[in-house]
Amino acid sequence: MERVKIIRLSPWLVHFNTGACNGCDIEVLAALTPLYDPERFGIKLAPSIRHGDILVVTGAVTKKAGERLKRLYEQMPEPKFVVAVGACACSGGVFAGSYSVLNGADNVIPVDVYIPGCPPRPEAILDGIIMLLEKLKSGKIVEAKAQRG
Amino acid sequence: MTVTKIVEIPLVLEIPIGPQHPALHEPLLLKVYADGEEVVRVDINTGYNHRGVEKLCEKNTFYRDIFIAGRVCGICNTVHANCFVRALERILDLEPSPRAKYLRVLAMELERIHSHMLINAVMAEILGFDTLFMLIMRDREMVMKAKEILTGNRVLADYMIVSGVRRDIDETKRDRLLSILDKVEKRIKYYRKLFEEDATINLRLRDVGVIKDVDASRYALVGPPARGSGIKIDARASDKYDAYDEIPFNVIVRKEGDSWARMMVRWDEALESVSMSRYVLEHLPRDSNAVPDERRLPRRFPPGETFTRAEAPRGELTYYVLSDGKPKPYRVKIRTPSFNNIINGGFAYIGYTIADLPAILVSYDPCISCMERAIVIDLRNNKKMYVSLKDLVVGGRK
Amino acid sequence: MKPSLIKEVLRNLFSKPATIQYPREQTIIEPDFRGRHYADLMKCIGCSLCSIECPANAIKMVKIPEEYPAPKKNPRKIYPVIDYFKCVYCYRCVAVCPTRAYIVTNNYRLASFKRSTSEKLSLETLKKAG
Amino acid sequence: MATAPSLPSRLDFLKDYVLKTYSMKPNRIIIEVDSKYVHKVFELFKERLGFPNFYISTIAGTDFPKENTIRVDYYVVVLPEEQTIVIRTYLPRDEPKIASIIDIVPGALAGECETYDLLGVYFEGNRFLKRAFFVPTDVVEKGIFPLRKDSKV
Repeated sequence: MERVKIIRLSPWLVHFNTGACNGCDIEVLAALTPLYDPERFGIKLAPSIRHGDILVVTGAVTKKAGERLKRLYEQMPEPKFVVAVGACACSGGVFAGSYSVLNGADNVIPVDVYIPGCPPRPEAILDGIIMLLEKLKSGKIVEAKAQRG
Repeated sequence: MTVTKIVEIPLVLEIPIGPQHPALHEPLLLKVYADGEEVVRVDINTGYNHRGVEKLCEKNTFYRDIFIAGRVCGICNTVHANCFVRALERILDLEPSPRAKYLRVLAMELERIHSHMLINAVMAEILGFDTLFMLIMRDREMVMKAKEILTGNRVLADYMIVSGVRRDIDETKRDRLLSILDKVEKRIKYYRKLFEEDATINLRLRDVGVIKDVDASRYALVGPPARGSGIKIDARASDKYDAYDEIPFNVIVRKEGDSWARMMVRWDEALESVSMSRYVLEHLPRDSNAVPDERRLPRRFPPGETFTRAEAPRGELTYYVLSDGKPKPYRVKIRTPSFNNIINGGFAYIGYTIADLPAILVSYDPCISCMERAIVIDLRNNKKMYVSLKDLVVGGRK
Repeated sequence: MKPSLIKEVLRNLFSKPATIQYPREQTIIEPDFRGRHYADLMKCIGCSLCSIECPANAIKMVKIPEEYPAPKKNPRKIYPVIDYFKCVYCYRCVAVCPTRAYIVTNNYRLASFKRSTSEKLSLETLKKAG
Repeated sequence: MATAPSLPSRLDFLKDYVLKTYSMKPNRIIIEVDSKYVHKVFELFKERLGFPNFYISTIAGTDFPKENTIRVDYYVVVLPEEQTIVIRTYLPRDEPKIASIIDIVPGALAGECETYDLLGVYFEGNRFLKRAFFVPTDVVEKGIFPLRKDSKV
């Protein structure tokens, strides 16, 4: 599990929209632009899911996109972490209970950090990712991962 | 060993166009059939983003639907909410106060500025002009700040309510908004000049994805794609909802019909929106209360139907609301501008090269994303390949 | 090189970087930004209007625990608990509350590892009083 | 629904097919047409007005189980004054079938596909109709049209 500790120095993000209203997407995008500049933490947007370390999920996870999300998660190299951004990805938000929505990303894949808000501010998104990195440093999340199998 | 079955497959070449990409929004699958480099057919697969909003609206009460309508699209949320709220006002026969009307226009125009800046930034990135993307995004933050000052949130404003808006602005906020508008206007003028003169942008966008005016109306294109082709469709000018009858503005129409014209329409509209916002702030009526007490709004909705149009940043947005006197709407029909532009707009790709495809798609301002899942199938000059099923299976296992 | 380009380069060389050194340096948030909110139980009358009107069904009415003194004007002894994961921060509950019982903050730092609700924050308003 | 509004003079060519007209707030004119003639009406639109003088804004279907009908509204915007005209027709709920108009107005494609997928109105002659255009496959497999009032989704 040494690899986990190395990842925290420069995690690469992969962003996947599972049927969001774009509100969270443009905030994730805003979080990557010069005003907030996450490259200070080594955070970079990965071009492909196979290069990614952290999967940023936005959106209410529609049934069609849910299959894709699962496949993307399986394709990610270990160790992998998932950040759910926005009320929709956390629990379904206003769309919970609709016939084509799976009510949140954690019904499909295990989620490590939740960032609620509709949409969360770019600062909040950075906050969540930094929280994850801090936890990686302490090694707690690795134990939790191992327990979950 | 005898070959029992022959499967005929074209020479399939799968190329994901563009990387996975936070700049683009909703997921969509474009199946592009290419003959060599030339696009011959485009199939559009949708449904990755179908959240059943119309059914959800039928299940919830009118007032809850205002907030659900705002969440159909995050980028044009105030326009969605405004269109729905105006439909409810028609059913209830209510009229908002003049000050509320002006504030609604302000919120919608600020949204138009940020939406147009966003899509122009995305276009710059698609063309490989990353610096410009970052610069526009940096300056877009000023507009987001303006939205935050006005509505209390950066993106999802939740600003509209029946017979008014949900918060008012005072003098200090007004002055701050005005100073932000001054700064933004300078930058937009600079970017507009850049899009007009830059050699790379001109080479990539001029004469790409040309849509004739006849085609634009046949395929029911709305918004900047229609206005870029010389068709004057602007619900703001024709329906004169809210305060648009009192605020002077021009409808931008260009004749060229190519991707470049569509982007220029957006820059000109953004400038127009800046001057409209400034007009609103300078002429804000003081005599009336813009914020209704939400506890005292009418609870009962009489039966009735209404069809409202609004001009979203991407084009004409329509809401049809049918009430049968119950606390929940009987039918809500939402037609977003991208729905027409993307699904019907497949014809514009044909005859252009694969490399032009992202530029054309972005010039539509898609409310959809996932160029990363556009699959290119190469039907190169009718060359066919016959492969036995067995070979296929072995090939797959390697 | 065009002269306008040189001007641009020089201006950008000497201007301050646009980046905010978040989280070392806090960004300025509007005081009326719609952040985390919770019910003030000294004012709440347990009418559950906010729960009915919530577009995301994020508010659940819950019994006030025995060890807290429930105010007299709350006859049913229930109070709203907001699920911050479901909440869309539209502040419809704040606006419809007949007694204006919601306390609003501009706290936006809500990221967490597990589900968070307004239970603790709301009950603290009682503890202070009692 | 007060007094019946008169058709704009530009749309006089429709008068043979009009069953009745009434208005909808704010100033939309509804023209009720027999479902047999919808195709003919749009042919006339194309012939008399021609492109680019009108476009189909949207197609909205509504289910009325009590009357056992499905109502289909075609919202047509007439340019350049941008007057919205509603062509309204009723179909039997058991067998909602209507002639497709995409051969005349290809812009109706999006609306027809959506109405078929969500409400089950079959547009004859539209070969792009398919289920699961929007609706998730598990709903499609059960044969449910989600916007019908009796569907449980």
